Amino acid sequence: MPKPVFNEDRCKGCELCTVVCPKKIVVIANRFNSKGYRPATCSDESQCIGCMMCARACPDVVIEIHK
Amino acid sequence: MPKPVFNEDRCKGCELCTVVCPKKIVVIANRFNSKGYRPATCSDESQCIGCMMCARACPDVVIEIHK
Amino acid sequence: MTHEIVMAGFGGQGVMLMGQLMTYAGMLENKQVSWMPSYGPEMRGGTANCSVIISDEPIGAPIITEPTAVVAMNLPSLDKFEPALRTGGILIINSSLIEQKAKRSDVKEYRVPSNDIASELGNLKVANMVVLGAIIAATKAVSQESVMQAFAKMFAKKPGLLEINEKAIKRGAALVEGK
Amino acid sequence: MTHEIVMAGFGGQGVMLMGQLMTYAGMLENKQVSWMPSYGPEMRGGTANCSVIISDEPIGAPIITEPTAVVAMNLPSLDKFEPALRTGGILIINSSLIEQKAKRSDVKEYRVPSNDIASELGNLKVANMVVLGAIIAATKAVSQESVMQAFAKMFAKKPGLLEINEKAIKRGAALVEGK
Amino acid sequence: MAEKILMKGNEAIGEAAVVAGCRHYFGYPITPQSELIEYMAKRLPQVDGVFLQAESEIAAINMVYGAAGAGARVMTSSSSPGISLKQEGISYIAGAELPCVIVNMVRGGPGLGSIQPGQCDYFQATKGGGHGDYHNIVLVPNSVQELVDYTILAFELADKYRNPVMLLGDGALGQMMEPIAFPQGAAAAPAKPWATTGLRGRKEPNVINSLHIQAPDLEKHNIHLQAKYKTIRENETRWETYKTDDAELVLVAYGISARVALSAMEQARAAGMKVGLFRPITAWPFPYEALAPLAGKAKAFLAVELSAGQMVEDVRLAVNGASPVYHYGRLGGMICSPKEVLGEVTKIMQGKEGK
Amino acid sequence: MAEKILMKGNEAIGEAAVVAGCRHYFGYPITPQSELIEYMAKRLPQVDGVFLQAESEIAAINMVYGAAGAGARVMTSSSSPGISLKQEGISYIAGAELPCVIVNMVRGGPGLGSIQPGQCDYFQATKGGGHGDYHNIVLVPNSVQELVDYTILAFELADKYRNPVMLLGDGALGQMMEPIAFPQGAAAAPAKPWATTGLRGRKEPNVINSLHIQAPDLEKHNIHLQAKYKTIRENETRWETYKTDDAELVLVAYGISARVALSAMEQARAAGMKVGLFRPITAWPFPYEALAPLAGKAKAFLAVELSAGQMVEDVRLAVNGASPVYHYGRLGGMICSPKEVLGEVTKIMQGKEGK
Amino acid sequence: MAEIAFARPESLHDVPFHYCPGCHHGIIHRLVAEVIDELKVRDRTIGVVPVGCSVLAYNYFNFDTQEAAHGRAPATATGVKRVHPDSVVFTYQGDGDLASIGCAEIVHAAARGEKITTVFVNNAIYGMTGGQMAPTTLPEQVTVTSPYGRDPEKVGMPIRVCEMLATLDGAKFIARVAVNNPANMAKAKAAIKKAFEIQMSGLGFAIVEVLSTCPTNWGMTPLEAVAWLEKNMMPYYPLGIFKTPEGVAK
Amino acid sequence: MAEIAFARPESLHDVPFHYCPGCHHGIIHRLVAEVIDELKVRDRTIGVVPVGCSVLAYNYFNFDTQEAAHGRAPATATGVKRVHPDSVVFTYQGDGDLASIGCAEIVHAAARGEKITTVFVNNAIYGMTGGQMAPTTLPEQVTVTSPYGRDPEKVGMPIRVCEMLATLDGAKFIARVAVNNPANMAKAKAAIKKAFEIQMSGLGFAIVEVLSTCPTNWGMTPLEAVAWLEKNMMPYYPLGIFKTPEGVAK
Ligand SMILES: Cc1ncc(C[n+]2csc(CCOP(=O)(O)OP(=O)(O)O)c2C)c(N)n1
Ligand SMILES: Cc1ncc(C[n+]2csc(CCOP(=O)(O)OP(=O)(O)O)c2C)c(N)n1
Ligand code: SF4
Ligand code: SF4
Ligand code: SF4
Ligand code: SF4
Ligand code: SF4
Ligand code: SF4
Ligand SMILES: [Mg+2]
Ligand SMILES: [Mg+2]
Repeated sequence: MPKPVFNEDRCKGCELCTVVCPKKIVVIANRFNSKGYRPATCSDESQCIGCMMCARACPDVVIEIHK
Repeated sequence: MPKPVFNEDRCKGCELCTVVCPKKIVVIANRFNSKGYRPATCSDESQCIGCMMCARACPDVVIEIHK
Repeated sequence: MTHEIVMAGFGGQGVMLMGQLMTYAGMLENKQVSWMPSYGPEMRGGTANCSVIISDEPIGAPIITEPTAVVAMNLPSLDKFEPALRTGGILIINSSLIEQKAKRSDVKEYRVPSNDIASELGNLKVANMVVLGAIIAATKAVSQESVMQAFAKMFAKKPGLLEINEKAIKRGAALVEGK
Repeated sequence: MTHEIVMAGFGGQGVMLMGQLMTYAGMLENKQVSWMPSYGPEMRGGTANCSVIISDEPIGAPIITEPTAVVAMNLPSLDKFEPALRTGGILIINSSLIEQKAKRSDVKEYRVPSNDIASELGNLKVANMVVLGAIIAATKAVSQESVMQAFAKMFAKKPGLLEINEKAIKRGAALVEGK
Repeated sequence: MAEKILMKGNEAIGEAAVVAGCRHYFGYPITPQSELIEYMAKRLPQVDGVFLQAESEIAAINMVYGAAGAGARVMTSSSSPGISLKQEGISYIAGAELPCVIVNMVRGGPGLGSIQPGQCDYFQATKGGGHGDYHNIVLVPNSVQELVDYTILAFELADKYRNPVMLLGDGALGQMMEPIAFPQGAAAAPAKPWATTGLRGRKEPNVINSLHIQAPDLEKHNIHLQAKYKTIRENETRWETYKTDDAELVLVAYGISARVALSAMEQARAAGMKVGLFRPITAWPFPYEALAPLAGKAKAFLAVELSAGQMVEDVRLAVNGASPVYHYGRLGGMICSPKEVLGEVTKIMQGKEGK
Repeated sequence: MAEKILMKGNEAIGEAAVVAGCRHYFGYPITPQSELIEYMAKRLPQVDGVFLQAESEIAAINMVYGAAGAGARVMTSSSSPGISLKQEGISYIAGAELPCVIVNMVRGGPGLGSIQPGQCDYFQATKGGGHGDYHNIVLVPNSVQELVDYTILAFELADKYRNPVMLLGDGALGQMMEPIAFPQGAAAAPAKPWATTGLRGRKEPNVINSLHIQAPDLEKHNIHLQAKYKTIRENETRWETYKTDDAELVLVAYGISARVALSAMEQARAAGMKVGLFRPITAWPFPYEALAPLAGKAKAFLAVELSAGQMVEDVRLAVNGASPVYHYGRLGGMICSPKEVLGEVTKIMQGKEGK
Repeated sequence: MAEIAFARPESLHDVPFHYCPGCHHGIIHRLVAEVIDELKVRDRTIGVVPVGCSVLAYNYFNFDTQEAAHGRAPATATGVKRVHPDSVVFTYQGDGDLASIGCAEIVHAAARGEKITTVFVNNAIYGMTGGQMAPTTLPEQVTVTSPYGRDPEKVGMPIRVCEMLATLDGAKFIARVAVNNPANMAKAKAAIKKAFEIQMSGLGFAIVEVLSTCPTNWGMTPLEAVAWLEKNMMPYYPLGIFKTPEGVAK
Repeated sequence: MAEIAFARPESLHDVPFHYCPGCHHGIIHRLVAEVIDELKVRDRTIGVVPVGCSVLAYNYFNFDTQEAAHGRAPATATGVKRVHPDSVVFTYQGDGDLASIGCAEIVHAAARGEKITTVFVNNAIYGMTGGQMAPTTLPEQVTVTSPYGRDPEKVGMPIRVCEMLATLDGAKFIARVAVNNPANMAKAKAAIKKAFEIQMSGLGFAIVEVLSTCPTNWGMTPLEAVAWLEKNMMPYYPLGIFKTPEGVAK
């Protein structure tokens, strides 16, 4: 099963990944990371199709796609 | 009668004026001016039609056309 | 009396403005004042701090090596400036982002959950004002009134901002004053 | 013995080459030599001159303020350098272009109609070589043979030039030597 | 003097320029002087002035050349690397004797360096910089109020002597805020009959130029320039002394360092040490004649500057061997603290030499 | 040493660079150094080298930065206005510690000035110039043979210290011809493990850089630079003395002026005056320590230079008040003659002071 | 262990970027790094980075780099390439760096047909120094040095760099791309790859202009910035391939 | 006394030019002076002259002038024009000055639509400094810095300045002319006049490139030089109007 893996402390909460996910499962979490940003996260890994859109859209190389 | 008047000591003998005269009456003289150049001169003023070609072609504003 | 206050945090946390408001207030109170910024290299996410001096004497060096008070809006700032604080000095910690406690026991520590309070007030951006309220209450370098006057002057074109900012400042002050 | 020779004329009259050949010849004779040019601002039509020193002693300043010999290829050069010439010095005047006579009576004047001679020889460009012949004959700073050797080296790729230039040099020398 | 206001140093320079009648600014952004160019962008249109962001520092200084030659009161500003790029232009301006004001808010060098404050362009401003024998008048203010006052003076001196004037500050002065007051009204620019305005009825064309193709002409021009520099030296050298009368050790410092040195001096005095401060206000002309007599009285001098040792050479030239001259500096954007300076002072006073 | 040949100074530099193993040249034409760029254009292709005429002096110096950072022995050359344009780049090169050779054939300034020889860029070369605390090593040859020898040395020093080396000549030296000989064979460049060659199997990337965004880092880097400069000062200061042992008056002069001064000295000696000559061969580091002891012996010093007074400041710093230091200069492209200098010497020896 | 389908390219060090949230510099860095990985030239690549927000790019790229002076990256890269003709040399430059102060250097690198590749990040503003006007700033756009909006009457219309450089023979590949959505990111990467291939085949100069956001100085959220880019920049700066040796039109 | 049909224009001082025999600079000076006379703007003209053979042009033009630094004439002219917007400001620049070191300045003056006129004398060489290669030097052309002939493989093809500047909106009038024969001289003068008129009507930047000879550094007689220009320069640098507000094509 594909899944997005977030290097959460690198996330800057920019939301660019959230709009490209065809499944709309990349969302901003309601917490702060150590840098003071609300990080992106996956709301439902089971739906992930491994399209890598989110990873490609991320300016901070936060996301790996594991298969 | 039109005629070309040469400010001879300004002439640098470049010959540019000689090739544009429709009457071929602008020629290089066989003497040196004070700068050491052989100056242009008019071989036959009577033939001059006052077309001003020679004056326009001269880079050193040597020639006036008097009418 | 000379207050030498360092305010530090991430770029974007509004520490510069805090310092400017306090400096402005000092000027309005006819004190000698200076404000000096120090930016990290980054536009965002980097550290930024400013040095505020409010004094009854003419000010020599505008830089501060042994602050009488330190405001730390994030952890790196705490780590950086706590050691320099004078004995008996005031340390304001933004406890919303910093779990760590003061390591020094010879200083007065105030923990201000500024992001949380700002969140409560409905505008995350006023977190710095909460802290500003706290630092003026703790140092008494300038009065709250002067700060509000300074705010009114600096944001003369945006009077709408006054209310929420005043609220934030009051909340911060209240926290320090134990109200 | 130190020869300090200034050669001057219009740009394009070949004074630089004259000087270089003489300097080269001096070097071939194992003398101390230096050559220094001075250009006017213009590419053409301006004045240019060079200073040649040929000496048995090491050369200090490569510039010349009181020449032992002057070559004037045009009138402005004569006007400029005649006054500086040492008493007893040698003055070579290109009489093809300069009607004026030397004003000083304490110098040795040689009048060389170099353009005319060059014309005669069938190549206006060798006027400078005529003068070169004259100056080496007059100063004896270097031998004609050394100059021809220098010429052969500098124009190693154009041996065809040798003959006419040698002729010109000889004509100039002959003029001075009264032959 | 009007009501006090709180302003950043860079912005204060901008407003002072406007007060001085400057209506033309050409510049290029660089930290830590960008507040100045931004202030001018906003302010000049309000007074019908011309603000233009040039494509580079080089274009900016040559626009200044053109505008100054056309008769305007004109300013440009930058920080270290940008000022290096302007050196050819500055030499041209000096050669053509054009009045203008150039601001350098120095940062740590060399190269790209850092964006923190430095005083390591002293040599560039006062000695070298561009090519040829020329001088900028170099003013070195030490507070935001002085930035205001000396910006205005800079325009006056520039016009008076037809010479570029450099305001040499640093990132700290440029970005700090202090209460200031502006003088009322503008100092009027003198008539500039030499300016290229178009003939407009004048008979002889005006030419703005630094070329003198014949060396004797250029020498003559240089002699004229040197005579002018002599006049400036005689009339415009500025400095301040603090408690030097009885000082055994004289600190010499300018700009932001002078403030640090002043604090250190006060602390030293409080500790019973007879320390004074000599503060050049013009770095060129350097106040040699004012500093020299102190050498007879003081036992030693300590130059304090944010550099590896630049102004200290001028101090040595002034003192001319009469007393030892020490140097204390921080480098690369670091500012020294009064405490550090006090440490040096103490060492010297106790006979343990400084560097 | 091979057979003597007669060569122009500028061309001799070019050939010496080739002998020294320089295979990359980037430059822009300007009088009076164009013979050098033209020589390189012709010569480098013959030895499989790279000659590139840059679009400007600024591009040229930044090409030099790139090539030096890539590990090449590289050279550029210009004259005064062009060298001013290179100041930012030179500061970057010094900051990034890149070895390269920069030739300045000085002409009369300021501004466009004249194309005749000058020595008025001494300050620029040795003190100011670019921004920040850095130094070029500055070699000041005085004959065509020395142009050859010191060009070769310049490349060696540049590589040895990873530092820009400036060959400071003047239009006269560049354009005059003298017999010279070239040493056989080339001095080999050292390994440059720091160069950006592409990784080529190396693990850690190399970075060429002058940015140290944190001031403490930049200070550390500056302290390192200053330590290097100290080593250079100790090991590479060069000078020559002529008859200074019994001299009552010591002339101090470099480059073309030193030759004039030498002639003047000989004439003065011939007239029975005890005159000597001190000739710096490195203008930075200036031979302070070598000159200072002479101050104990000589009654006076006379700096002779083609400027309004630049090197004389270094002479004053060296002499440090021990004897009077006079200055004689010509300006704007004029060369002084031995006779003029002799006149100054005579005045001083007779107690009628110079300037 | 799970197979990793998408991971950081080898040509990027594993350190966080200092860029602002949502800044496109990060994406563009990654695309360059991916291309270098794919072309297998990391071992002989030398990057030349500019003065601009990407001034610290030498901390991110995992191959040799040089930090150039502001605007002079093409000259620096020329120096590098002429010393190591077999290396792969690229410049990474912002719009202030390339189109303003460095205008002469890029024009001449292109004119010379210098065998280097340029990645040109056009964000219509000076990011690093706090949002001043760039030569590519759009008409009416407010910046700190055009506080009343860019006035074309006083400072002219923005420069279209690709169109200008396309007039030079030495420029062999010229493309303008954007990274505003996944499709365009793919095209951007392809263009960057092509630009490196052109260099490697010795044809001449190649440049890829990447339209990019600066949320911070535009005063927008990253998503607003993307929308602004699409609405305002794309019409003035049309995407496409302006020049390619294959003669493919845009 | 006879009527004088052709005489020195008032805008030219009555002093000899320092130019070499047959150098076209003299003709171009005269055309500029004639245009200024005819437009009756001598009284408010400010010329900005370059570093190049025409460095002494301030001695020839009979109106106010400034001598700019090498390549920076457009910046200097910008400074002048912004101080005196009602004046008529032009730069007179060689190809080394304008296309090489001054490339950024001319591009940006054009991009800004600076209300100045540029007379650009392209003689395919650096005249003043003794015949070095210019950005406009032709392929294979031998100069003292391209002693084996300009090699496009190493230094690229010559820059066509008009074509490049035509991509910039602010450039409102762009023409290339020559003064190789009387007919072309007339066209050249008309173009220069137009370029001044464009400025005076406030439309923007205008430039006229004049193909020109340098007999001295080309190593030819003046007449040979004209023939060489016709044979070699004209095919690479086509004459014509590249841009005009009237929309006239070339
Ligand atoms: C010579 C010089 N001038 C100015 C600067 C200041 N400076 C640094 S980055 C920059 C502009 C950056 O803008 P851009 O190139 O568009 O890059 P971005 O930050 O937008 O990516 C400027 C003006 C400098 N470092 N050096
Ligand atoms: C900064 C600087 N670099 C170089 C020079 C030397 N220089 C003077 S004129 C010139 C080139 C002239 O060529 P061009 O512009 O084509 O004019 P032309 O003489 O051919 O008319 C150069 C390189 C200079 N004066 N200043
Ligand atoms: S890989 Fe595709 S489907 Fe999975 S989270 Fe990312 S964008 Fe969504
Ligand atoms: S794109 Fe990257 S940095 Fe932005 S929110 Fe998503 S994971 Fe975080
Ligand atoms: S005016 Fe015409 S006809 Fe008369 S001489 Fe001149 S060119 Fe010949
Ligand atoms: S064109 Fe002029 S300079 Fe040339 S030969 Fe004729 S008159 Fe003389
Ligand atoms: S300032 Fe702009 S360009 Fe720079 S990092 Fe931030 S968003 Fe990116
Ligand atoms: S060198 Fe060439 S351009 Fe210069 S004046 Fe002579 S012919 Fe004309
Ligand atoms: Mg940008
Ligand atoms: Mg030319």
